[in-house]
Amino acid sequence: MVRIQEEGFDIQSEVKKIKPSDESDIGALVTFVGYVRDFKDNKSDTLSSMEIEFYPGMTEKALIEIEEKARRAWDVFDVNIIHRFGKLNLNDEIVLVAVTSAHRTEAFRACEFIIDFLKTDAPFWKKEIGLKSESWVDVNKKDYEKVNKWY
Amino acid sequence: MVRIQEEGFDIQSEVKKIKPSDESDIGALVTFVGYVRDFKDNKSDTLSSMEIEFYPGMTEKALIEIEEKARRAWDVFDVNIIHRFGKLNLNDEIVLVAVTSAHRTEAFRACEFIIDFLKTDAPFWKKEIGLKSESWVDVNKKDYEKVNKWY
Amino acid sequence: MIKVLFFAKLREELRINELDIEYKAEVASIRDLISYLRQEYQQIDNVKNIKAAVNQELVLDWDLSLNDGDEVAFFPPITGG
Amino acid sequence: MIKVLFFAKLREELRINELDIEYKAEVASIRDLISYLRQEYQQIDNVKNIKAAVNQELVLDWDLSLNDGDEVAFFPPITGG
Repeated sequence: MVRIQEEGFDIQSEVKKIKPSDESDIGALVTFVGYVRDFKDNKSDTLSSMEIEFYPGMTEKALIEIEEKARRAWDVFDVNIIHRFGKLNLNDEIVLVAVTSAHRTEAFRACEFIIDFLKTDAPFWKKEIGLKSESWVDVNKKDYEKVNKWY
Repeated sequence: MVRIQEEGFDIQSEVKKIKPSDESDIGALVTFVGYVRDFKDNKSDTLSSMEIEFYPGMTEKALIEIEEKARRAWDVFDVNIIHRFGKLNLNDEIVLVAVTSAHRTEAFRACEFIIDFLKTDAPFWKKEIGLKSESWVDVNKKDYEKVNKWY
Repeated sequence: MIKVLFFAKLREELRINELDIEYKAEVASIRDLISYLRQEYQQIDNVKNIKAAVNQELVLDWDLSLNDGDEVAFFPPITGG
Repeated sequence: MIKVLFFAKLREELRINELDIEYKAEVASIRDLISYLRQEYQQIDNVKNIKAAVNQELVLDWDLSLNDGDEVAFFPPITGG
Protein backbone atom coordinates (compact mmCIF):
# COMPACT_ATOMS: atom_id res chain seq x y z
CA MET A 1 0.00 0.00 0.00
CA VAL A 2 1.56 3.25 -1.20
CA ARG A 3 0.45 6.86 -0.63
CA ILE A 4 1.90 10.27 -1.47
CA GLN A 5 0.15 12.99 0.50
CA GLU A 6 0.49 16.53 1.79
CA GLU A 7 -0.98 15.85 5.26
CA GLY A 8 0.74 14.27 8.23
CA PHE A 9 -0.09 10.81 9.51
CA ASP A 10 -0.78 9.02 12.80
CA ILE A 11 1.42 5.96 13.21
CA GLN A 12 -1.17 3.98 15.20
CA SER A 13 -3.88 4.48 12.55
CA GLU A 14 -1.51 3.57 9.73
CA VAL A 15 -0.41 0.43 11.58
CA LYS A 16 -4.03 -0.68 12.03
CA LYS A 17 -4.39 -0.74 8.24
CA ILE A 18 -1.76 -3.46 7.92
CA LYS A 19 -2.35 -5.19 11.29
CA PRO A 20 -6.14 -5.47 11.54
CA SER A 21 -7.18 -7.09 14.79
CA ASP A 22 -8.36 -10.25 13.04
CA GLU A 23 -5.05 -11.01 11.29
CA SER A 24 -3.72 -13.42 13.84
CA ASP A 25 -0.85 -14.73 11.71
CA ILE A 26 1.05 -11.47 12.23
CA GLY A 27 3.63 -11.65 15.00
CA ALA A 28 5.80 -8.65 14.18
CA LEU A 29 5.54 -5.06 13.01
CA VAL A 30 8.51 -2.88 12.14
CA THR A 31 7.97 0.80 11.44
CA PHE A 32 10.34 3.46 10.18
CA VAL A 33 9.53 7.17 10.36
CA GLY A 34 11.79 9.87 8.92
CA TYR A 35 11.57 13.42 10.30
CA VAL A 36 12.59 16.89 9.09
CA ARG A 37 15.71 17.54 11.15
CA ASP A 38 17.88 20.59 11.61
CA PHE A 39 21.01 21.19 9.49
CA LYS A 40 23.85 18.87 10.38
CA ASP A 41 26.77 20.69 8.82
CA ASN A 42 25.61 24.25 8.41
CA LYS A 43 25.97 25.50 11.97
CA SER A 44 25.51 29.16 10.97
CA ASP A 45 21.88 28.70 9.93
CA THR A 46 18.78 26.99 11.35
CA LEU A 47 16.35 25.02 9.25
CA SER A 48 12.84 26.39 9.33
CA SER A 49 11.07 24.29 6.73
CA MET A 50 11.43 21.90 3.84
CA GLU A 51 9.85 21.69 0.40
CA ILE A 52 9.37 18.26 -1.09
CA GLU A 53 8.75 17.78 -4.79
CA PHE A 54 7.90 14.55 -6.60
CA TYR A 55 7.07 13.28 -10.08
CA PRO A 56 3.34 12.44 -10.10
CA GLY A 57 2.89 9.10 -11.80
CA MET A 58 6.50 7.95 -11.76
CA THR A 59 6.95 8.29 -8.00
CA GLU A 60 3.93 6.12 -7.22
CA LYS A 61 5.16 3.50 -9.69
CA ALA A 62 8.62 3.53 -8.16
CA LEU A 63 7.20 3.03 -4.65
CA ILE A 64 4.97 0.17 -5.78
CA GLU A 65 7.96 -1.48 -7.44
CA ILE A 66 10.06 -1.17 -4.27
CA GLU A 67 7.23 -2.73 -2.24
CA GLU A 68 7.01 -5.60 -4.75
CA LYS A 69 10.75 -6.20 -4.60
CA ALA A 70 10.60 -6.37 -0.81
CA ARG A 71 7.69 -8.81 -0.94
CA ARG A 72 9.63 -11.04 -3.32
CA ALA A 73 12.67 -11.01 -1.02
CA TRP A 74 10.94 -11.63 2.33
CA ASP A 75 7.86 -13.36 3.65
CA VAL A 76 6.00 -10.20 4.50
CA PHE A 77 2.34 -9.92 5.39
CA ASP A 78 1.59 -6.32 4.46
CA VAL A 79 3.35 -3.03 3.73
CA ASN A 80 2.29 0.59 4.26
CA ILE A 81 4.41 3.32 2.66
CA ILE A 82 3.53 7.02 2.97
CA HIS A 83 5.65 9.89 1.70
CA ARG A 84 4.65 13.51 2.18
CA PHE A 85 5.19 16.36 -0.29
CA GLY A 86 4.86 20.15 -0.20
CA LYS A 87 5.94 22.35 2.67
CA LEU A 88 6.96 20.56 5.85
CA ASN A 89 8.16 22.18 9.06
CA LEU A 90 11.09 21.29 11.27
CA ASN A 91 10.24 18.09 13.23
CA ASP A 92 7.43 17.08 10.88
CA GLU A 93 7.36 13.47 9.77
CA ILE A 94 8.32 12.98 6.12
CA VAL A 95 7.98 9.30 5.44
CA LEU A 96 6.51 6.14 6.97
CA VAL A 97 7.42 2.56 6.11
CA ALA A 98 5.51 -0.05 8.11
CA VAL A 99 5.84 -3.79 7.52
CA THR A 100 4.03 -6.70 9.16
CA SER A 101 5.22 -10.28 9.12
CA ALA A 102 4.96 -13.52 11.04
CA HIS A 103 8.52 -13.06 12.34
CA ARG A 104 10.56 -10.06 13.36
CA THR A 105 13.69 -10.63 11.27
CA GLU A 106 11.78 -10.53 8.00
CA ALA A 107 9.90 -7.40 9.07
CA PHE A 108 13.19 -5.66 9.97
CA ARG A 109 14.88 -6.59 6.70
CA ALA A 110 11.93 -5.65 4.51
CA CYS A 111 11.39 -2.31 6.28
CA GLU A 112 15.06 -1.29 5.99
CA PHE A 113 15.21 -2.52 2.37
CA ILE A 114 12.21 -0.36 1.45
CA ILE A 115 13.50 2.85 3.03
CA ASP A 116 16.99 2.25 1.58
CA PHE A 117 15.62 1.86 -1.95
CA LEU A 118 13.14 4.69 -1.51
CA LYS A 119 16.13 6.99 -0.89
CA THR A 120 17.71 6.16 -4.27
CA ASP A 121 14.87 4.99 -6.52
CA ALA A 122 11.75 7.00 -5.71
CA PRO A 123 11.82 10.43 -7.37
CA PHE A 124 11.49 12.88 -4.50
CA TRP A 125 13.59 15.99 -4.05
CA LYS A 126 14.04 18.00 -0.88
CA LYS A 127 14.80 21.67 -0.56
CA GLU A 128 15.93 22.88 2.85
CA ILE A 129 14.76 26.35 3.76
CA GLY A 130 16.85 27.95 6.48
CA LEU A 131 16.39 31.28 8.21
CA LYS A 132 19.14 32.79 6.04
CA SER A 133 19.26 30.71 2.88
CA GLU A 134 17.69 27.85 1.01
CA SER A 135 19.14 25.03 -1.07
CA TRP A 136 18.30 21.71 -2.65
CA VAL A 137 19.60 18.81 -0.58
CA ASP A 138 22.75 17.19 -1.96
CA VAL A 139 22.69 13.51 -2.75
CA ASN A 140 24.07 11.32 0.04
CA LYS A 141 26.63 8.86 -1.31
CA LYS A 142 26.06 6.59 1.68
CA ASP A 143 22.51 5.99 0.43
CA TYR A 144 23.92 4.41 -2.72
CA GLU A 145 26.41 2.31 -0.75
CA LYS A 146 23.55 1.02 1.42
CA VAL A 147 21.44 0.05 -1.57
CA ASN A 148 24.38 -1.77 -3.15
CA LYS A 149 24.81 -3.88 -0.02
CA TRP A 150 21.41 -5.48 -0.61
CA TYR A 151 22.59 -7.10 -3.85
CA MET B 1 13.00 4.24 29.22
CA VAL B 2 11.66 0.87 30.34
CA ARG B 3 8.16 -0.13 31.44
CA ILE B 4 6.47 -3.41 32.36
CA GLN B 5 2.71 -3.03 32.39
CA GLU B 6 -0.55 -4.92 32.17
CA GLU B 7 -2.34 -2.42 29.87
CA GLY B 8 -1.93 -2.02 26.13
CA PHE B 9 -0.20 0.93 24.52
CA ASP B 10 -0.73 3.40 21.69
CA ILE B 11 2.28 3.52 19.37
CA GLN B 12 1.85 7.20 18.48
CA SER B 13 1.76 8.29 22.15
CA GLU B 14 4.79 6.16 23.01
CA VAL B 15 6.71 7.60 20.06
CA LYS B 16 5.99 11.16 21.20
CA LYS B 17 7.78 10.41 24.46
CA ILE B 18 11.06 9.81 22.65
CA LYS B 19 10.51 12.17 19.68
CA PRO B 20 9.11 15.33 21.30
CA SER B 21 8.35 18.00 18.69
CA ASP B 22 11.26 20.19 19.85
CA GLU B 23 13.99 17.55 19.41
CA SER B 24 15.10 18.61 15.97
CA ASP B 25 18.27 16.50 15.89
CA ILE B 26 16.19 13.34 15.44
CA GLY B 27 15.92 12.21 11.83
CA ALA B 28 14.83 8.61 12.28
CA LEU B 29 12.52 6.45 14.36
CA VAL B 30 12.38 2.68 14.20
CA THR B 31 9.67 0.81 16.08
CA PHE B 32 9.14 -2.87 16.67
CA VAL B 33 5.85 -4.28 17.99
CA GLY B 34 5.34 -7.96 18.79
CA TYR B 35 1.81 -9.40 18.78
CA VAL B 36 0.10 -12.47 20.23
CA ARG B 37 -0.25 -14.66 17.17
CA ASP B 38 -2.02 -17.95 16.58
CA PHE B 39 -0.24 -21.31 16.91
CA LYS B 40 2.18 -21.96 14.07
CA ASP B 41 2.68 -25.71 14.42
CA ASN B 42 -0.31 -26.90 16.37
CA LYS B 43 -2.93 -26.88 13.61
CA SER B 44 -5.43 -28.87 15.69
CA ASP B 45 -5.93 -26.08 18.24
CA THR B 46 -6.51 -22.31 18.12
CA LEU B 47 -4.84 -19.91 20.51
CA SER B 48 -7.29 -17.95 22.59
CA SER B 49 -5.03 -16.11 25.01
CA MET B 50 -1.59 -15.86 26.52
CA GLU B 51 -0.30 -15.49 30.08
CA ILE B 52 2.94 -13.60 30.54
CA GLU B 53 4.91 -13.89 33.76
CA PHE B 54 8.01 -11.93 34.75
CA TYR B 55 10.41 -11.56 37.66
CA PRO B 56 9.67 -8.19 39.31
CA GLY B 57 12.96 -6.45 39.98
CA MET B 58 15.18 -8.58 37.82
CA THR B 59 13.20 -8.07 34.60
CA GLU B 60 13.35 -4.27 34.86
CA LYS B 61 17.10 -4.44 35.52
CA ALA B 62 17.62 -6.73 32.54
CA LEU B 63 15.71 -4.37 30.25
CA ILE B 64 17.65 -1.34 31.49
CA GLU B 65 20.90 -3.20 30.88
CA ILE B 66 19.86 -4.12 27.32
CA GLU B 67 18.99 -0.47 26.65
CA GLU B 68 22.40 0.62 27.99
CA LYS B 69 24.22 -1.91 25.82
CA ALA B 70 22.39 -0.63 22.76
CA ARG B 71 23.25 2.97 23.63
CA ARG B 72 26.93 2.04 23.96
CA ALA B 73 26.91 0.31 20.59
CA TRP B 74 25.04 2.95 18.54
CA ASP B 75 24.55 6.68 18.53
CA VAL B 76 20.96 6.60 19.65
CA PHE B 77 18.90 9.54 20.84
CA ASP B 78 16.28 7.82 23.01
CA VAL B 79 14.77 4.40 23.64
CA ASN B 80 11.28 3.34 24.75
CA ILE B 81 10.76 -0.29 25.76
CA ILE B 82 7.40 -1.60 26.99
CA HIS B 83 6.61 -5.23 27.77
CA ARG B 84 3.18 -6.34 28.89
CA PHE B 85 2.41 -9.04 31.43
CA GLY B 86 -0.69 -10.91 32.62
CA LYS B 87 -3.44 -12.16 30.37
CA LEU B 88 -3.26 -11.06 26.73
CA ASN B 89 -5.66 -12.01 23.96
CA LEU B 90 -4.97 -13.18 20.44
CA ASN B 91 -3.79 -10.15 18.36
CA ASP B 92 -2.91 -8.06 21.41
CA GLU B 93 0.43 -6.27 21.32
CA ILE B 94 3.01 -7.79 23.69
CA VAL B 95 6.08 -5.65 23.39
CA LEU B 96 7.21 -2.30 21.98
CA VAL B 97 10.77 -1.24 21.21
CA ALA B 98 11.08 2.28 19.80
CA VAL B 99 14.40 3.96 19.06
CA THR B 100 15.14 7.48 17.82
CA SER B 101 18.41 8.55 16.25
CA ALA B 102 19.87 11.11 13.87
CA HIS B 103 20.22 8.45 11.17
CA ARG B 104 18.15 5.48 10.16
CA THR B 105 20.81 2.78 10.13
CA GLU B 106 21.65 3.28 13.80
CA ALA B 107 17.97 3.27 14.75
CA PHE B 108 17.42 0.00 12.84
CA ARG B 109 20.44 -1.70 14.41
CA ALA B 110 19.66 -0.57 17.95
CA CYS B 111 15.98 -1.55 17.72
CA GLU B 112 16.73 -5.03 16.41
CA PHE B 113 19.56 -5.48 18.94
CA ILE B 114 17.19 -4.63 21.81
CA ILE B 115 14.42 -6.99 20.77
CA ASP B 116 16.92 -9.78 20.02
CA PHE B 117 18.48 -9.49 23.50
CA LEU B 118 15.11 -9.03 25.17
CA LYS B 119 14.17 -12.48 23.82
CA THR B 120 17.10 -14.19 25.56
CA ASP B 121 18.05 -11.95 28.51
CA ALA B 122 14.88 -10.43 29.97
CA PRO B 123 13.08 -12.88 32.27
CA PHE B 124 9.62 -13.19 30.76
CA TRP B 125 7.77 -16.45 30.24
CA LYS B 126 4.81 -17.02 27.96
CA LYS B 127 2.08 -19.58 28.37
CA GLU B 128 -0.13 -20.19 25.35
CA ILE B 129 -3.74 -20.97 26.17
CA GLY B 130 -5.54 -22.74 23.36
CA LEU B 131 -9.16 -23.76 23.10
CA LYS B 132 -8.21 -27.36 23.92
CA SER B 133 -4.97 -27.18 25.86
CA GLU B 134 -2.40 -24.86 27.38
CA SER B 135 1.37 -24.99 27.56
CA TRP B 136 4.42 -22.91 28.33
CA VAL B 137 6.14 -21.72 25.18
CA ASP B 138 9.28 -23.62 24.28
CA VAL B 139 12.52 -21.75 23.92
CA ASN B 140 13.34 -20.81 20.32
CA LYS B 141 16.90 -21.79 19.44
CA LYS B 142 16.94 -19.23 16.63
CA ASP B 143 16.70 -16.50 19.25
CA TYR B 144 20.04 -17.57 20.68
CA GLU B 145 21.63 -17.77 17.24
CA LYS B 146 20.47 -14.22 16.51
CA VAL B 147 21.92 -12.89 19.74
CA ASN B 148 25.25 -14.58 19.04
CA LYS B 149 25.46 -12.83 15.67
CA TRP B 150 25.72 -9.48 17.43
CA TYR B 151 29.05 -10.37 19.01
CA MET C 1 5.66 15.38 -30.04
CA ILE C 2 7.90 14.70 -27.09
CA LYS C 3 6.81 15.90 -23.68
CA VAL C 4 9.75 17.06 -21.56
CA LEU C 5 9.49 17.54 -17.79
CA PHE C 6 11.96 19.15 -15.40
CA PHE C 7 12.04 18.76 -11.64
CA ALA C 8 13.56 20.32 -8.53
CA LYS C 9 16.75 22.35 -9.04
CA LEU C 10 16.65 21.78 -12.79
CA ARG C 11 13.11 23.13 -12.98
CA GLU C 12 14.19 26.20 -11.01
CA GLU C 13 17.33 26.82 -13.09
CA LEU C 14 15.44 26.51 -16.36
CA ARG C 15 12.38 28.33 -15.01
CA ILE C 16 10.18 25.83 -16.78
CA ASN C 17 8.56 22.59 -15.69
CA GLU C 18 7.11 21.28 -18.94
CA LEU C 19 7.87 21.61 -22.62
CA ASP C 20 6.50 20.04 -25.81
CA ILE C 21 9.07 19.42 -28.54
CA GLU C 22 8.29 18.31 -32.05
CA TYR C 23 9.59 14.79 -32.71
CA LYS C 24 12.47 15.03 -35.24
CA ALA C 25 15.96 13.70 -35.99
CA GLU C 26 17.66 16.22 -33.61
CA VAL C 27 15.87 14.69 -30.61
CA ALA C 28 16.15 11.03 -31.58
CA SER C 29 17.85 9.99 -28.31
CA ILE C 30 18.07 11.33 -24.74
CA ARG C 31 21.61 12.52 -25.48
CA ASP C 32 20.40 14.34 -28.57
CA LEU C 33 17.46 15.81 -26.72
CA ILE C 34 19.60 17.30 -23.97
CA SER C 35 22.03 18.78 -26.51
CA TYR C 36 19.09 20.28 -28.31
CA LEU C 37 17.70 21.74 -25.09
CA ARG C 38 21.11 23.10 -24.12
CA GLN C 39 21.01 25.47 -27.10
CA GLU C 40 18.24 27.41 -25.45
CA TYR C 41 18.84 26.46 -21.80
CA GLN C 42 22.56 26.67 -21.05
CA GLN C 43 21.66 26.58 -17.34
CA ILE C 44 21.19 22.82 -17.74
CA ASP C 45 24.88 22.58 -16.95
CA ASN C 46 24.35 24.25 -13.57
CA VAL C 47 22.90 20.98 -12.32
CA LYS C 48 25.29 18.06 -11.80
CA ASN C 49 24.57 14.40 -12.39
CA ILE C 50 21.30 14.91 -14.22
CA LYS C 51 19.10 11.81 -14.38
CA ALA C 52 16.62 10.98 -17.12
CA ALA C 53 13.39 9.00 -17.18
CA VAL C 54 11.52 7.94 -20.29
CA ASN C 55 7.85 7.21 -19.85
CA GLN C 56 8.39 7.29 -16.08
CA GLU C 57 11.18 4.71 -16.06
CA LEU C 58 14.72 5.71 -15.10
CA VAL C 59 17.01 5.32 -18.12
CA LEU C 60 20.75 4.85 -17.65
CA ASP C 61 21.61 4.44 -21.35
CA TRP C 62 21.29 7.92 -22.83
CA ASP C 63 21.70 6.55 -26.35
CA LEU C 64 18.24 5.03 -26.08
CA SER C 65 16.10 6.12 -29.02
CA LEU C 66 13.08 8.22 -28.30
CA ASN C 67 9.75 7.67 -29.96
CA ASP C 68 7.07 10.12 -30.93
CA GLY C 69 4.76 10.59 -27.94
CA ASP C 70 7.38 9.77 -25.29
CA GLU C 71 7.42 11.54 -21.95
CA VAL C 72 10.99 12.41 -20.99
CA ALA C 73 11.89 13.80 -17.58
CA PHE C 74 15.17 15.34 -16.43
CA PHE C 75 15.99 15.83 -12.78
CA PRO C 76 18.82 15.98 -10.24
CA PRO C 77 19.68 12.92 -8.15
CA ILE C 78 16.89 11.74 -5.88
CA THR C 79 16.97 13.02 -2.27
CA GLY C 80 13.72 11.84 -0.72
CA GLY C 81 12.91 9.76 2.30
CA MET D 1 18.30 -17.21 55.26
CA ILE D 2 18.18 -17.77 51.53
CA LYS D 3 15.12 -16.63 49.64
CA VAL D 4 14.28 -18.98 46.78
CA LEU D 5 11.92 -17.99 43.97
CA PHE D 6 10.39 -20.14 41.22
CA PHE D 7 8.84 -18.94 38.00
CA ALA D 8 6.65 -20.10 35.14
CA LYS D 9 6.54 -23.87 34.51
CA LEU D 10 8.82 -24.53 37.48
CA ARG D 11 6.53 -22.60 39.81
CA GLU D 12 3.58 -24.60 38.52
CA GLU D 13 5.33 -27.97 38.81
CA LEU D 14 6.48 -27.25 42.37
CA ARG D 15 3.23 -25.53 43.30
CA ILE D 16 5.22 -22.90 45.14
CA ASN D 17 6.59 -19.51 44.14
CA GLU D 18 8.67 -18.58 47.14
CA LEU D 19 10.56 -20.39 49.86
CA ASP D 20 12.87 -19.33 52.72
CA ILE D 21 15.70 -21.75 53.48
CA GLU D 22 18.03 -21.53 56.43
CA TYR D 23 21.57 -20.72 55.31
CA LYS D 24 23.76 -23.78 55.98
CA ALA D 25 26.48 -25.96 54.46
CA GLU D 26 24.00 -28.03 52.43
CA VAL D 27 23.01 -24.95 50.44
CA ALA D 28 26.45 -23.37 50.04
CA SER D 29 26.24 -23.18 46.21
CA ILE D 30 23.51 -23.11 43.56
CA ARG D 31 24.27 -26.71 42.72
CA ASP D 32 23.98 -27.69 46.40
CA LEU D 33 20.79 -25.71 46.76
CA ILE D 34 19.05 -27.42 43.87
CA SER D 35 20.11 -30.88 45.13
CA TYR D 36 18.74 -29.93 48.52
CA LEU D 37 15.46 -28.77 47.00
CA ARG D 38 15.20 -31.91 44.88
CA GLN D 39 14.83 -34.03 48.03
CA GLU D 40 11.44 -32.48 48.61
CA TYR D 41 10.56 -31.38 45.07
CA GLN D 42 11.44 -34.18 42.65
CA GLN D 43 9.30 -32.38 40.05
CA ILE D 44 12.24 -30.02 39.55
CA ASP D 45 13.42 -32.55 36.98
CA ASN D 46 10.23 -32.13 34.96
CA VAL D 47 11.60 -28.81 33.74
CA LYS D 48 14.48 -28.87 31.28
CA ASN D 49 17.37 -26.42 31.09
CA ILE D 50 16.66 -24.68 34.36
CA LYS D 51 18.31 -21.26 34.71
CA ALA D 52 19.39 -19.64 37.98
CA ALA D 53 19.72 -16.04 39.06
CA VAL D 54 21.40 -14.86 42.26
CA ASN D 55 20.34 -11.46 43.52
CA GLN D 56 18.58 -10.90 40.21
CA GLU D 57 21.63 -11.58 38.05
CA LEU D 58 21.74 -14.61 35.77
CA VAL D 59 24.42 -17.05 36.97
CA LEU D 60 25.97 -19.57 34.59
CA ASP D 61 28.49 -21.02 37.06
CA TRP D 62 26.41 -23.15 39.40
CA ASP D 63 29.39 -23.69 41.70
CA LEU D 64 29.13 -20.07 42.76
CA SER D 65 28.95 -19.84 46.56
CA LEU D 66 25.80 -18.50 48.10
CA ASN D 67 25.79 -16.06 50.98
CA ASP D 68 23.35 -15.62 53.79
CA GLY D 69 20.62 -13.25 52.64
CA ASP D 70 20.94 -14.09 48.94
CA GLU D 71 17.88 -14.18 46.70
CA VAL D 72 18.08 -17.16 44.36
CA ALA D 73 15.63 -17.68 41.53
CA PHE D 74 15.10 -20.78 39.37
CA PHE D 75 13.20 -20.68 36.12
CA PRO D 76 12.87 -22.24 32.67
CA PRO D 77 14.53 -20.61 29.66
CA ILE D 78 13.25 -17.14 28.85
CA THR D 79 10.48 -16.91 26.23
CA GLY D 80 9.41 -13.26 26.28
CA GLY D 81 9.19 -10.61 23.60
